Amino acid sequence: SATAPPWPVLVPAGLAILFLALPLLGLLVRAPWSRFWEVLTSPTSLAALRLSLVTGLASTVVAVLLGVPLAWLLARSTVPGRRFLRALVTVPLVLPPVVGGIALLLAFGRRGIVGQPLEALTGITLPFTTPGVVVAQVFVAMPFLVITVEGALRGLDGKLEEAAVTLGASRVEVFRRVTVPLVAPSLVAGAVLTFARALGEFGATITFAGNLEGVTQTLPLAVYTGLEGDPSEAVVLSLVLLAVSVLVL
Amino acid sequence: SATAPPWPVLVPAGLAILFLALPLLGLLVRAPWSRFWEVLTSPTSLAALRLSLVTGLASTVVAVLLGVPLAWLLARSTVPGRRFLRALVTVPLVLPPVVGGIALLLAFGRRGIVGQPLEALTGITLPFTTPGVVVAQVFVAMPFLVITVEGALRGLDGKLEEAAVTLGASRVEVFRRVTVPLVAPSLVAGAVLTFARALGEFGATITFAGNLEGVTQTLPLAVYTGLEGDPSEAVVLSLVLLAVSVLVL
Amino acid sequence: MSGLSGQVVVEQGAFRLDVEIEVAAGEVVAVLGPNGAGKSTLLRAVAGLTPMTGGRLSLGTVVVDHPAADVLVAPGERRIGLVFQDYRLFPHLSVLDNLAFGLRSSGVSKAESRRRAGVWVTRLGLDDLAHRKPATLSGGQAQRVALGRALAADPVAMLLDEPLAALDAGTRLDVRSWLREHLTDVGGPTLLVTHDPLDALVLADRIVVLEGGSVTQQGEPWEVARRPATRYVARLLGINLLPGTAAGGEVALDGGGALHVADDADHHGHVLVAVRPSAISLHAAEPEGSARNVWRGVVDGVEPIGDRVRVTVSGAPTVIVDVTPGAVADLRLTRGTELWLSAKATELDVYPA
Amino acid sequence: MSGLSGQVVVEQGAFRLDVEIEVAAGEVVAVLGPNGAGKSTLLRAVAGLTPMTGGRLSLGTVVVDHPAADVLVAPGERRIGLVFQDYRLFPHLSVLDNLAFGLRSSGVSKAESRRRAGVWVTRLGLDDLAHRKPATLSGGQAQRVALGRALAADPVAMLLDEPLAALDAGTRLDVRSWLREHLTDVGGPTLLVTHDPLDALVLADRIVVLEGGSVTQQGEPWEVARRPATRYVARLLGINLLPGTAAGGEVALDGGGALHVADDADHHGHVLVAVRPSAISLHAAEPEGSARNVWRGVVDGVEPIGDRVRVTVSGAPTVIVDVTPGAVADLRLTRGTELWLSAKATELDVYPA
Repeated sequence: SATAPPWPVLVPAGLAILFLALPLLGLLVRAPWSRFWEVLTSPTSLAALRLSLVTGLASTVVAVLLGVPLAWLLARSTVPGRRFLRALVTVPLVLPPVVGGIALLLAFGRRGIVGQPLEALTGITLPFTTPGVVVAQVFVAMPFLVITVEGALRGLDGKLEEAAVTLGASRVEVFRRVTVPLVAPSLVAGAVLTFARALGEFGATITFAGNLEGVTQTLPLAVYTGLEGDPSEAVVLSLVLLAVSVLVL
Repeated sequence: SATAPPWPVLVPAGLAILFLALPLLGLLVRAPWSRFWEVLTSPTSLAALRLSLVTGLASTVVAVLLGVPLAWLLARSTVPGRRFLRALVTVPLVLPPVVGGIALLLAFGRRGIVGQPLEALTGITLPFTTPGVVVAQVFVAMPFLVITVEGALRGLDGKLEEAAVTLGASRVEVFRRVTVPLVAPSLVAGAVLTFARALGEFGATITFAGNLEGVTQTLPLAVYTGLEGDPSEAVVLSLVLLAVSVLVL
Repeated sequence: MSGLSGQVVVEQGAFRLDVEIEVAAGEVVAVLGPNGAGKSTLLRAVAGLTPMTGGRLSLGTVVVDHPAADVLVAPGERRIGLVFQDYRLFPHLSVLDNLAFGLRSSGVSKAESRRRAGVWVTRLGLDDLAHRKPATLSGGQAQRVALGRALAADPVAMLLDEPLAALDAGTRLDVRSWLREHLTDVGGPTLLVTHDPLDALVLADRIVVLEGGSVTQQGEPWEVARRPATRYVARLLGINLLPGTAAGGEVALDGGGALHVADDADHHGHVLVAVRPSAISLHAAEPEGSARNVWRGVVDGVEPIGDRVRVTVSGAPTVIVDVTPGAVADLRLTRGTELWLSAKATELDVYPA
Repeated sequence: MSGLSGQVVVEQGAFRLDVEIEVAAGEVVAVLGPNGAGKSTLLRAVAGLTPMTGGRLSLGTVVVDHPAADVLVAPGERRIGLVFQDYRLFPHLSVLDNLAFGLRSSGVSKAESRRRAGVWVTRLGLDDLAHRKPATLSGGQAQRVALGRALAADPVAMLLDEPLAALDAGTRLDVRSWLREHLTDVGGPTLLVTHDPLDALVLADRIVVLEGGSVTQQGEPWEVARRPATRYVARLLGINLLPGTAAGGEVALDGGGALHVADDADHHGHVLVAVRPSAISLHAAEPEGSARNVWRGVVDGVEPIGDRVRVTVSGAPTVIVDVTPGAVADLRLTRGTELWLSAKATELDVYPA
């Protein structure tokens, strides 16, 4: 079934390839390679890099702490409404991130259904703070972790744990010596995916947490802001994000 | 293997569920239901709705025209470097859209590697124009179409076409009466996915095409802008986008 | 070491398993039965993975499950070795560490458990595999490691759940020979669940046939193979089993028709007649000769079985007949072909039902 | 209608198919062979889906492929009906429209092609399925529709590519009977590719055995079944085939050992001896009796085949022997068991190699 393609296929396909390749080529060609290190270590860039690293890691940790138990619940238990829960987990995957940001404001904003009582009781507010960035990233990125780990747990299906029990292992031993080692590779893969998605987060962050240098201006926001100020900064930081994306692939 | 979950699982899993559910609940609870229609038909909203519909449909059409031949190339031909081409198609899926926007600027912007000669020769510029919105949306959304259709074409594998040939059908008849009807469902699914992704596009659009009401301000941009102006508009348009997302699920 | 004995009762919805079981130390008992007969449930109940709902089960002098007295010993504390059909080796551990798993679980140090596992590796002839991961093993190797893992944990009884079912034909042969050799390493009682009669015939000292949750026949292998008591066993062994009523050297079959039997023993009342499919001949026309049983039939099915072709012929009685491929070509056998059947009285095995 | 004849040569890399083929109108020829023998390549070459690299093929008086003369008729213009192992029904069309596809392709109007397809639906007994989509059909139904689709296009020849291979045992039986009935609807030559000897024995007028791209035996079904010419056919039919040199009522076997043969015909020179596995007996001790051929052996394999157990015994000669499950239990047959074999001279079939 493999045949040489005729021109009515080759021409539009070639256009499509050019269209997808040229922007990446542009990024590589127009990068200020001679000033790369200088631009990368400018105060604004460094602040954005540091903030992205810190919030990205924090989001990944939160996603793991909350997401792994949720994955367990979806994969292993008989909780009612599991189908609904699974749909709930996938909504952030298809929801435009800006809408996610608005939704987060309505829930955790100063006048949100949770944020208002939270501020009244504790004085804590989330929007336009670094923790707010983490909230936005977790909302958008956690589903990747949940879905990956849930898949691994389903694949595990309890048979190996059962074998371990017949060999005399206690519940704690089974968890430590069988379950954890088996899920570890998927957990790492899910965490990497989550970290990458958190790093690239833009819409929900700018909507929920704003764009304050050093506080909520992560890499993608710095790229966006750099456009109006120092375009070479935008290009350099874009390359950093492109490199992360390609590494994750 | 289905067991009642212990509390060290239930508590964080419950927090995760609340965290994902509350924003959506907030959106539904805080929506100005009484003024819904009024807000939806305000000039700014209507302009954004109209623009999103037009650019979304245009992007889908362009993605189909360019993406289907590319999918064919990837699925059926023996072009060298297919692995590289397939990687190229998946990059926009993992690339932060803001970076995609920067890359588009460097390729098709007024000083881009293609945009500069284009303007010099024809006077046409893409950034900050409605066609620019389409360019941004196609870059981000076309991979969904390519991947869906490529999968369908691979599944087809030429066996049914061969059967049709032995029954005396000509090349044109085989294409019209066998290939097209068989790929149609996947093509529709891919187009719906592409349309949904184009509708939600924010980062690449605001970076490459800016945020001009009536020209490049699509729904997600109007949501973002509405935050500072009329928050109820942001909420109403968010609900429209949420509805589209849930429908696509 | 001492035996396994008791009555196992498990009720799951509409299904009820109720089996008296008695396996002496060193004895291998095969539980043979169709899917859904409760074979695996029996095994899981003995292992403690599925609690019994009735009865009482002892391992040596220890009662391990007795619902009425609220006694239930956890699976990990029974020290019963279980070999699963799907191996269930730990993919993240080497073969050596898989073998050491049971010892580690019983509190033996890492070094010591590895040393002891190494002894088993050598005893079972797995030296070449010791440092490989399960994913790199063939099915046959994996099942040998799985048996080794169970043996290395020093079990008081062994349970094997269709240990050869997932293996291809050639490998099954190797592992069966290997099992036959190494099941003697088990000092305690061994229970082997299978649906392959050959496993039971070759590996077991005694066969228990389980159907629909109950034991329908038990005995030594040769006994079960020659004189099947139920339709299931007969079909499994490919023997025609015809129930009927005997009187005066003739058996009136329950399904219609009658057969002359030559047995010297005087049979009376309800009997079973076993006829091997190769003991029946097919003829295009009415045969003349010494065969005392001749009847007509219509071909209902034709299937190849190794070098023979199995033909199902409807008639009184309806039987399966094995013929050579040459006969298929000569008689042009296909569904609907009408023909004559004959069987010598001396080829019929008659015994009380 | 007229026949299919010529020489088919296809070279694909290191593989070379070179077959003289001759099928008369109305004749069914089965091509029997192992995987990779070139069966499907032959079929695809005849259908025109794989162009020949040499030889010359005629369909009636028309030359459809002749590389030397640069003649190649496209598959769609040969009007050859092809039935695939995997059915290849069009999933978006109803059964009726699948049957009408070939007529539509030859320019018949939609209404008229449906009407004519309807005639076939009735003739083939598919009325209940006419308006269903292929996805809702069972494998057996799908294969019947596939044959109907090919027949409805009014082909001058029919090619069937392992039409029963994808079906389960029960369905295979039904479809085989159905095929036997409806292959007579084909007026032209029919070529049936299969690796199941039973298909060839039941459906074909003549069998062509293809191995490694060449024909190694051909003849009528009974002939091939009784006197296999190659190791492949013998193994397929489960017959022991022992080549050797005959002289004075004895055959010195190429693989070691010798057999007394009782054939009245005086055999000399290179011969083949065919022995059915059930014609050989196994004994724990040296047998006394009428069998003139007695030798020692060691069990190498034990596998169940229907109601029999197939035992491979190494010796001179090495043979496969079929015994009852009872014998397996009695002799405790497993790999390594030493025993005696015997075969009566009258059970040996001797013929020139």
